[in-house]
Amino acid sequence: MKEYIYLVPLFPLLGFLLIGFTWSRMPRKWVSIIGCTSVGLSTVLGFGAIIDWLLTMGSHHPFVKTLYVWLPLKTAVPLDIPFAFQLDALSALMVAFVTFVGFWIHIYSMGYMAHEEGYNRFFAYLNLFMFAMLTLVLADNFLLMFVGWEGVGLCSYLLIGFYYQEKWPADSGKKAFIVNRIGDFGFLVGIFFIATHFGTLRYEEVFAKLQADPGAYLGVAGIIALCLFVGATGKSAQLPLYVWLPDAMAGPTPVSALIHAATMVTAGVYMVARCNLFFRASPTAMAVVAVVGALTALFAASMGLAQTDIKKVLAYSTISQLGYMFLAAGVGAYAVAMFHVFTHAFFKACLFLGSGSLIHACHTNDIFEMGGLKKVMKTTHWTFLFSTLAIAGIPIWAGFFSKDAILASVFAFAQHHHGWAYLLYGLAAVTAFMTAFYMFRLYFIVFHGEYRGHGHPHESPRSMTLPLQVLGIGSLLVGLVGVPAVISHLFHVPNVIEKFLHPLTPEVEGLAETTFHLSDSMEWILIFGSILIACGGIALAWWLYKADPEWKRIKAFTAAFPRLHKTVFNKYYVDEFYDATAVGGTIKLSKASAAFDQGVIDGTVNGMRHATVGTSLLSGFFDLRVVDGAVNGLAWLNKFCGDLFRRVQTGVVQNYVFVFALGVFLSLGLYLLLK
Amino acid sequence: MTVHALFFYLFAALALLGAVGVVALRQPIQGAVSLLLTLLSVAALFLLRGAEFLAAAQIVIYAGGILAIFLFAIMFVAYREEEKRRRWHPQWPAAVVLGLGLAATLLAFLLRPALGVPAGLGAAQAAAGGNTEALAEVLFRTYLVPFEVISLFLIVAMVGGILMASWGVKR
Amino acid sequence: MITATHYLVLSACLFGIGAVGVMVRKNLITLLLSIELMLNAVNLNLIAFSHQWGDMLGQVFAIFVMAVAAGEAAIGLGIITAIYRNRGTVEADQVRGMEG
Amino acid sequence: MTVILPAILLAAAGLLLLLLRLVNLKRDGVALGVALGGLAAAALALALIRPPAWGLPYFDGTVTLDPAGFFLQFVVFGATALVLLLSWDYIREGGWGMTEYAALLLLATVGMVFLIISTDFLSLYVGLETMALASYVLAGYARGEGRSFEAAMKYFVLGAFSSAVLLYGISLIYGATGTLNLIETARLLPTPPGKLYLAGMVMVACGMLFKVAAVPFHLWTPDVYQGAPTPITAFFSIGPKAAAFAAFLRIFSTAFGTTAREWSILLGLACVLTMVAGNLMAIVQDNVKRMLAYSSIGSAGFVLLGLLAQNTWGATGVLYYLFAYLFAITGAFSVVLFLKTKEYGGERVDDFRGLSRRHPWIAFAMLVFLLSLIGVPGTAGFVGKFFLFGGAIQGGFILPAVIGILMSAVSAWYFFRLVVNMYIAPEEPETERRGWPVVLAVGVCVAGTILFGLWPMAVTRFLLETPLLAR
Repeated sequence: MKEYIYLVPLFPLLGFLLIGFTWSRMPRKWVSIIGCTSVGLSTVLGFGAIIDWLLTMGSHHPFVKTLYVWLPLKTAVPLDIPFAFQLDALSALMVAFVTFVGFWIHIYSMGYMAHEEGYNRFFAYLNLFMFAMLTLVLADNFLLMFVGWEGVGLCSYLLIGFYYQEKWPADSGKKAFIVNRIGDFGFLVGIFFIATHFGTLRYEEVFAKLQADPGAYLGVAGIIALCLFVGATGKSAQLPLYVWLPDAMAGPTPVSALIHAATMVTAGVYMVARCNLFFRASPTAMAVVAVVGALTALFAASMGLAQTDIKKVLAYSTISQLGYMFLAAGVGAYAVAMFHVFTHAFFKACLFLGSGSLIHACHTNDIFEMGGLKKVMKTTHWTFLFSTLAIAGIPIWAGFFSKDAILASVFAFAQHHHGWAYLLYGLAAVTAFMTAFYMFRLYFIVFHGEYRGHGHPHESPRSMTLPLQVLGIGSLLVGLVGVPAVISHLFHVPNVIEKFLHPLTPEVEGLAETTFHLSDSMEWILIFGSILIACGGIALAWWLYKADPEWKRIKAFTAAFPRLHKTVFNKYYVDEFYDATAVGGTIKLSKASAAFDQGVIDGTVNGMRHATVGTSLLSGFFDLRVVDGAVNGLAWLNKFCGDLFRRVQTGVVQNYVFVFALGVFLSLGLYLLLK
Repeated sequence: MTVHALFFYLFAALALLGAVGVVALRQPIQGAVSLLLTLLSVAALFLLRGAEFLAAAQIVIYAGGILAIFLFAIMFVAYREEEKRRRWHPQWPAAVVLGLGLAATLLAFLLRPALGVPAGLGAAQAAAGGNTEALAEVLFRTYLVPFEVISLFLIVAMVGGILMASWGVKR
Repeated sequence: MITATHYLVLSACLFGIGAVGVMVRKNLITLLLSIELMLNAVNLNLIAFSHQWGDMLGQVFAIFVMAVAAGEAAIGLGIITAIYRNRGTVEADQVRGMEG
Repeated sequence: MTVILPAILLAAAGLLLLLLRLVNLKRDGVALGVALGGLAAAALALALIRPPAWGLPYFDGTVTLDPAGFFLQFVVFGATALVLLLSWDYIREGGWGMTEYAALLLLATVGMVFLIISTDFLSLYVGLETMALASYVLAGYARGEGRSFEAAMKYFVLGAFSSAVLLYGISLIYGATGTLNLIETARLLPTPPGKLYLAGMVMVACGMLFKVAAVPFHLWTPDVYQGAPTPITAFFSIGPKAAAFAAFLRIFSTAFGTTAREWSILLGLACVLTMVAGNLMAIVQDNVKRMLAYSSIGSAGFVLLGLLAQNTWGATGVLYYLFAYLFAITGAFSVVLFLKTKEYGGERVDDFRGLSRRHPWIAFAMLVFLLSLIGVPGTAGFVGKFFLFGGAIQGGFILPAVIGILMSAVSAWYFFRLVVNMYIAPEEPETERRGWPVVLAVGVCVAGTILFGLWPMAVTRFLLETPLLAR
């Protein structure tokens, strides 16, 4: 069955082609069937292939299925880049949850999008996205990964701009695309460095060379790692390229759940984990990853504190959780990072789908126009509560295990290696507190108290609640695959995920290590510490929003610090800063170069004629017209100004010749100076 | 100073004079006559370098052919309105500076080229039996293909010239 | 003794004057005449080098340059005629519908 | 003889068309048929030339057919054929007559062929001038449209000036080496290079940079591209450019190959300037033809990267990128033509509004072309850029390569303005149906872009495994 691994991305592609190229002629029922079946088939096939691979080869040996040779790098044949898919521990994990969560989100979309225009287009894009995402994770070389990488970016762009009648989604789509391109630029530079220094782009070959002689690549590995990390910050919305993700919420909610929470945004973490050998070769790169991750986590969480749009709260929490993952990767705990990717996919997808259900019912995104929904929307309520508990880090829910593992890894890293990492631990702990607080703030505001909106909210249709139930139960259970060491000793349950992902991070002499051990007592202390932090956050939310139905306390607080609230609410004005600098700067630059082309050169030319009286007089001697003009002083001045103004917009062939000759002159002069 | 040098300086001066005339004189027709002066001087300079055929071609093709087309065109389009307008583009001071600069930089490169004693054309021409014969040898043996292509080029020029001149009627 | 350098100096001057003509003359016909000046400068070079190296390559090239000059003149004057008929002018800076 | 047989066939077809015009047989269909037939015959003749004939000097070394020349000839044949298809509606609507038009296109192609296969400055120059002269006329072909004449005039004045500069450079190179043959030049170049050579090299470089529209010799491009008839704009953006790059590669890699250290300073500067200015200028344009003109300036900068690199990847990149560019840019212009309803229809960015609703297939095709121009993987453009950037990094030109990658990210910005208009804007009234040749051209371009993006092997293998340039 593993032989058919290539069908896993292929099915959604077929779905896309079928739906996409019949345009709007295919009836909705067929679209739903094709759209969901294609992903369903890849889910079944994906799981089948993984099981088959585990049974026949074991998780230590990657399985590669080559379709055809894509691109040669050298004239020698073995160094060709194939169009090939690779099944190993990392890609198996990704395939498993991408197809599973993706399938349920497709089901959900049937209900959510039922009354929307462009139903076919939506499913076509969604299927195309699944194809790109699965290509990304299954690729056996960097170039193919880049195909998927660009593909998911394109789909994300198309889906964010789905409601194209409105200006905001269209702009947000463009923002997402451009910010992602900046990240991709880093990734691409990294790929070129790999190609030039290793002569190949296949994971197996690149990493084999690196493992065989890490010393030879120490310098370049750091540069490559940083380039790749730039790509990761773009795709996974880390500082400073996170700005596109909150705006991406303009897309339909299932898209936010699938692309901007569960799958695409974690591609950066996946890539860093995939390339862990590069990062481990450079302590600087690792430190950069860890610090960026920790700062993003804290920064985004603090921005989530004051948002009123339910999807924006979730968006900032996604950024913050992604920061956590990078923090884990930065301290070398790649398996832990992937574990959090895994659990996060479930509870964050569930949260987004839940918010979609709420929006569907209340027709608003504003949490202050919801409230008291606990009674009317029972399924949505309990699934939302489950996933909120998971993200807050309450024991036995999935988020607790992965988050605790991250905190423990950071602590252990600080203890064993670098004392400064205690600071990161502190940041992560504060973030955990904030997360618990703002998530329960959301929960209390939306589900408790009185209903503050208009209309009559009702529970969503079955096709929407079923995925909620599945993912809700998932966010309760999936954490059990990665229990902490102490508990694993106590109850004799193995830490499945760590074992499974072990081949991902081979121990290599000269590269940073990836596993740390804490004493049992220390681990217990940390576990209780993180539970305490989570409970503290929840308690504060309860005290401010549940125990105080009039919200007097929080109102008094914002009244006391208006500026702080405003700053946080406006997301620290980062968008405004970018608009003023980067975006504005580029436009200005291009305008300036346009002006240079048309104006400055010509202006200089004319300036030389007009600016100096001497030249003007000289030209007057030769030119009757100017002498005439000079007699009528005013008329001349008038014409001169008009002339100059007109000249700024050139189009005159002599100016072009002039610039040409100037180019020749300067080029000759350059060589005259050099010699 | 030999006679050879005297002739060189004379014709060089005339060529430059003609060139300045092309750029500076008001009427295109004056410019064309000025160019004729340059062309003839250059033909003379060709002779001084032993390129008899080229000198003849210069007079026949350039002075006879090309310049005739120019005069024709001048008669046709540009005779009347010229006097009222300024003849130079406003960028002219800068352009003159640049042109002088260009010539100066070129001279800086060309003044002391690492060239040895000139070989002269004696040997090559003697082998073929004269200037024209030597030229034909190279032209029709080595450069046969470009020679054929240049005939296509002239066809394009002819067809294109006729086409363009026949268009442009205001719609 | 007249050397190749003399010719080079003359040709550089002619080339420069021709370039100035292209840059400053508004009348398209005079502009073309200036281009002919530049081509003559090239021919002077070729002849001088031909003499220097003692081969006929430069002279052959010069013939081709003349042929090309003839062709260019034909096309150029065709374009000028067309523009004159279309716009009623032969001044280069009057012909500017596109810019920016 | 066999080596120039394709050119002979093309010239024969061109002359036949002129003859048809003389006997007043002016059927457009016949003209298109003869022209396409001539191209097909030429392509066939070329394809039948077997490797033993490759790389050998013919006609006293004036022409040589090497793998690069072999490959690029197909590119220019393809360009001419596609442009002929594109022109069908355009020329007929103008009532301008296909016969002379097709003849001029074919003769321009003959010029390009000689530009591509020449290994001698003289034949290279003659080819260049033939191509250029036909181009001037073609730029002015939309008679009655003032801006078309204006384009012809600007192109002509600057072209003549640049060829004078180029010639001056060639004469100096001749003075420095005593030969006109490119391969001989490489052998006879004095070391260290003298002043005569340096001045000649700089002026040849300036002349060639003009032909490929590199900054600061690019000023003619936007005006000419905007003013010329749209099919001819498509032609200019790939045909003459590909041929000029072939000559560029031949002159600088072969003839001046030993002095790469000297010229890489100048070309490196031009390359960076071109990439930056071209792509930035494209952002502020509202006219699609002008935007594509600036983007093609930027693309010339990318190709120059490959030239700078002076290695296998770089040369492969130059050829493959031009190949991919053929499909992408011709396709993009054919979509612009597809939208031409009234005077300048399809030229404003706004004309693309709601295209995905009106003509979903055409919109999809345009998306594919734009993705290829941006260099998104899966399209042929990506493969080309991959080799260009990779080659530059390998050759040690890291800064230019990084700037290039960044600029190719910037290109997404302005291209996506079109995409946004196609997919995300409200729809506008229906356009009329177009003839089959345009649709066929769009189809071929889409197929080529996707096919050679997903299966570049056949071509890249050929390019990587043979020594591309005759030495």
